[in-house]
Amino acid sequence: MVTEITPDLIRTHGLTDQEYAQIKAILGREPNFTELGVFSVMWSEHCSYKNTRLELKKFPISGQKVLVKAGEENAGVIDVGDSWAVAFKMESHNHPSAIEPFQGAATGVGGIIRDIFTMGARPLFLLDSLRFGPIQGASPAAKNNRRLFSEVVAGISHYGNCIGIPTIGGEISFDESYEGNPLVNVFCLGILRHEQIARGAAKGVGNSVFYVGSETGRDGLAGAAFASRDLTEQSKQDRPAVQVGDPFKGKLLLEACLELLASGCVAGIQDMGAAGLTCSTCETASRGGTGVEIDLALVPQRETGMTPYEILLSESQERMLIIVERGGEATLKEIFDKWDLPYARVGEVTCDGMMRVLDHGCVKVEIPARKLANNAPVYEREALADPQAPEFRIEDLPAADSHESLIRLLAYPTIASKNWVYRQYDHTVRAGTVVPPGSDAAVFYVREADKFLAATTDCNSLYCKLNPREGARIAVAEAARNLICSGAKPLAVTDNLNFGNPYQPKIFWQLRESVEGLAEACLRFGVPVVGGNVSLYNQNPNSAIDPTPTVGMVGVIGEERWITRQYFCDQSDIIYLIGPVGHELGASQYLKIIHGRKEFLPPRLSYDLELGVQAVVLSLIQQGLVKSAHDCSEGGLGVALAECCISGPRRVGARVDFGNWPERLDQILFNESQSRVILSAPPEAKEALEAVCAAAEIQFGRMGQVGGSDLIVSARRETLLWDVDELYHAWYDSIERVMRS
Amino acid sequence: MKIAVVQFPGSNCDQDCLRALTDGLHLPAEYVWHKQTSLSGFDAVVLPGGFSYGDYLRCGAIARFSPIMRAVVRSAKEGMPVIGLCNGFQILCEAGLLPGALIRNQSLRFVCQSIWLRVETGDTPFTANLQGRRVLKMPIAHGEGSYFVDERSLETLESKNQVVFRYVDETGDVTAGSNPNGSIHNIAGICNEARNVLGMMPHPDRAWDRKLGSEDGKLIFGSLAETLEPVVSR
Amino acid sequence: MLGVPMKVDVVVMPKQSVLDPQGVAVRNALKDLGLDSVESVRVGKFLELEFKTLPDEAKLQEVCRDLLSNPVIEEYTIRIA
Amino acid sequence: MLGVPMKVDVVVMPKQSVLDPQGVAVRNALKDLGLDSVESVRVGKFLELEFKTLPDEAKLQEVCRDLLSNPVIEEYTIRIA
Ligand SMILES: Nc1ncnc2c1ncn2[C@@H]1O[C@H](COP(=O)(O)OP(=O)(O)O)[C@@H](O)[C@H]1O
Ligand SMILES: [Mg+2]
Repeated sequence: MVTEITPDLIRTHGLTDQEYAQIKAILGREPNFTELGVFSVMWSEHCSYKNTRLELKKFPISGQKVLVKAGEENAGVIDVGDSWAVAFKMESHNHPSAIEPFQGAATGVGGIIRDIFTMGARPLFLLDSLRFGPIQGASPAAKNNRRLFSEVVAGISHYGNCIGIPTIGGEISFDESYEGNPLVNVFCLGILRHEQIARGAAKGVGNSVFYVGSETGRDGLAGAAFASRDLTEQSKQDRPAVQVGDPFKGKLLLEACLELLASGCVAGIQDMGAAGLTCSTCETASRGGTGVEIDLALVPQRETGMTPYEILLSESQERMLIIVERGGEATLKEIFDKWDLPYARVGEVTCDGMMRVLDHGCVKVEIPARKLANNAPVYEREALADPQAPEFRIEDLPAADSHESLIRLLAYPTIASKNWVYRQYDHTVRAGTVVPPGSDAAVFYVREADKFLAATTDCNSLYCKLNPREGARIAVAEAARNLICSGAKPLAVTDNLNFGNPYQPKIFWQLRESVEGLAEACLRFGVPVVGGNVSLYNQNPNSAIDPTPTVGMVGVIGEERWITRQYFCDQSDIIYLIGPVGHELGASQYLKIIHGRKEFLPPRLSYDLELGVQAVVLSLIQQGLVKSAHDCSEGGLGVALAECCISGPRRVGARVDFGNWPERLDQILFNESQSRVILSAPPEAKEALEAVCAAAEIQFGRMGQVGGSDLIVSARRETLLWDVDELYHAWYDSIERVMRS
Repeated sequence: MKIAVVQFPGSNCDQDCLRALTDGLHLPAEYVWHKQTSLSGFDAVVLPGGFSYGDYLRCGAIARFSPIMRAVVRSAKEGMPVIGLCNGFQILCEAGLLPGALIRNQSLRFVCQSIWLRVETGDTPFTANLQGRRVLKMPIAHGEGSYFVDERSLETLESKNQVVFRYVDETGDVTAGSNPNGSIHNIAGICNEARNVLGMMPHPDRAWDRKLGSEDGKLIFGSLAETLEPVVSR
Repeated sequence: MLGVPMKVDVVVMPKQSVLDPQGVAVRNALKDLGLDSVESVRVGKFLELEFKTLPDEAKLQEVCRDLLSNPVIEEYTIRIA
Repeated sequence: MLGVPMKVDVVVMPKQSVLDPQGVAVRNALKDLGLDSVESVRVGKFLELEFKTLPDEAKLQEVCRDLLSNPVIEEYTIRIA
């Protein structure tokens, strides 16, 4: 049966007339139905970045330590010294998680792990950056948000725990804009030696092409195209069969692939992620400058009666495409037999540059691979700037009870302890987690390389909503600050650009501003972007999500004794503030949560100040003058101080005095000005520490002392006192309480 | 002396166990693949944690039929020390080498955290160095770690001193709050009547390096090593 | 009938088109145990509900759809004993 | 009957004496949804096996006892369709 290509069919494949004309020009003829499907997924936003490619070019991607650049392969690779390297990347699974949160999140984890071991790296740890609608209250929306939240966490825990890769950090926040469109971004990092870098290229004409891993079914049919559209009620109806993750198979596949890579017979390897077999065949051929010919009849199949279209576009999980050097076939068979995994030789590398797909010997698809993979149309969308948010004025803000405000802020799920989440993640498997979730950055000891790595993900989307450029800059600064506070020197960045529909000029403007902000900040902080992901069309029926350009950053801690945690340790230690007391309340959590106002300009970042503060903090840590370091972010100094008292293994009080500082107390406590770090230091380090700060000409102040069982803050005539246990329970059990309701 | 670390498909603490033994305690240890049928040349066996066979059906239910398990059962009956950690404990119960079963945590959620553990008996090869109700610190990480056994067997376990570890608070007291999963009598680990087979949910394989926050796991592997090869002069 | 609890059984199975990795693992294990003739296994849930008085059919359907099963990947059947 | 797959259903339920926290959670959720008359819920497994040819009864019992259920905590019933 031949399906006629009608304008309607072209449109349902998400292709424009112009794009269709381009397809005809590439082929020199009309495509058939299967070819139309192939073009449709490869030229979808998800695979081709057609609306963002020009923007992504703005990122600084090179650096002395960059071994594989962003865009070259599945993930970037960066040198960490002594011939060791790390591969890391972040990827989103937002749309699948909106439809089926458990499996959507689980398969998101599986996908990013495959991206990392495809590079020849052994995956070491995961981070997850999540966004949901508000979870408090009895409304149906809140109930649904709780369900999405709890299922997403369960899905990540299911896959990550089972495959045995610890989830050691991440971030979560809650805001109305994510209602119905949660964000699930997962980061994975792996370790490898320089000579182990594997390539996703089909090298060597005549080499065998193997399909390995789970059998193909009709799962997630054309999920890439699906992720490139707005979410509507209709999505739930026309949803293709949901992909189900099998972490057990994922684990076997991981071990088998690493074993095969170690044998030295792999010429090229590529995971089958979005657009499955289609994407992996044409991309490997394109990268190798070769062609690939496969026969679908040879593909292991789970269901009967699948058409070539279905097999090519299926997004069944836990599958890889592997090209082996001649003579390596036996090794592959031996290893995959050992691991009881399906495999099949499905074709070979050719010299004609074509992606040729046969079905029982009959040609079904014949497309120039490079053109399919690289010549997708590139668009520059229209951008329309939002009017600038107004400046915040403290005079217009009625005073609120600061004592109660701090408790409410600490209990608000965005700020509250995330132990309800990370206790569900195995964060100690692989016996390398030195600083577990709960501090500014997670620290992992890479035993094979004898290296300490720190990693974090960050993005304040409220800032990005009110000023995307500034928000993006701050995301980079905050990530770097988190690493510095743990004792690490920032190394490189991966990002995940989560936005609404780019055809809306205001959204495209948000995206462009964010990219430029990220790019500029990465340049200033000296951290190249080694990879990332774009997720667009994050819309619910009402509106788009707040712009969320998530930053994942990795750093190296040179010596074990530099590892630093965020909480106060001992009575009588001196508390310092490095950086300004600050005053900027615009876009703060205080305004949002306590005053219900999601508005005004966010804080501004000064690179000079930020870099100065970070340099001093790192230097103080390295000189052994510091017992704890915590950066101020959401909730300002008040929340940060409280966290210093309550987030450690032993709660401890503190007495802090702002003297005659002129601002209102709520402004002192809850402003979110940037470039601030709270340190604690032993009394005997006082002189040395202050000398270092003075020499660096950096703003700093002695705020008070650790001790007692209360947090006491005074400024001018006012004094506030909180029982540390009360703060602790407000903060530690909050999410558990909300989820039980 | 040589210790076997069995690798089942889906084991994910096999590498941690091997490292704990070799890097942490400098003991000779090797992997044994689940399709192997013999343990000859080995003096003790570790069944590591993880999700053998994806933990599908029930934890340990499928792994228990792996070819190597016949050798494990045989060796255990002959008196070889066998220790099952986390998933390994579940496999030992499924295989009938230990009484009882591990069911879903009472919270219905996976739980990963650091816990305190009291050593209830020094009379096993794994706790010989741990006399006097020592309190140890170690991580747990499991979704199905709630130990269950019927009333009669429980009485036997207690009266024959087969409860080896209990969840306690930091001061060593058995409390409801220190029970992370709903285990009956706060049981965290048990041994068989012959005392050579031990199963425990906590992870000594993740507590053998100061960097990881605890080295207490070494005490267990260390006891085993000294039982196998008594240190004469010290 | 008063005082006798009413039983309702609900069977929740993964949809045919959806991958059931657990079923595959069990099938392989059965084959290894010598049951060569096993073709396929699917694993679902069996819920035994006991009521004082039987709820009405519509309500029962509603909770099966909204709570006891996940209609995206599962289907359910109700059996009133 | 050749060619038609033979179906066997196995229901595996937690024993009455074993705590079933999942059952309790489901019962509470049902009550929250307004099904006040629910007394108790137990959650078990439903396994749908398909065979080319039916294995003999003894073998079937054996795998149910040894693999598909754990007699310490569960009991099973076999239903041949
Ligand atoms: N936001 C981004 N920033 C930098 N690089 C990006 C970004 N998004 C995508 N890339 C790069 O583009 C390449 C293709 O990405 P992607 O299609 O997500 O890979 P995959 O095929 O594994 O899904 C990758 O190398 C990725 O790192
Ligand atoms: Mg990829």
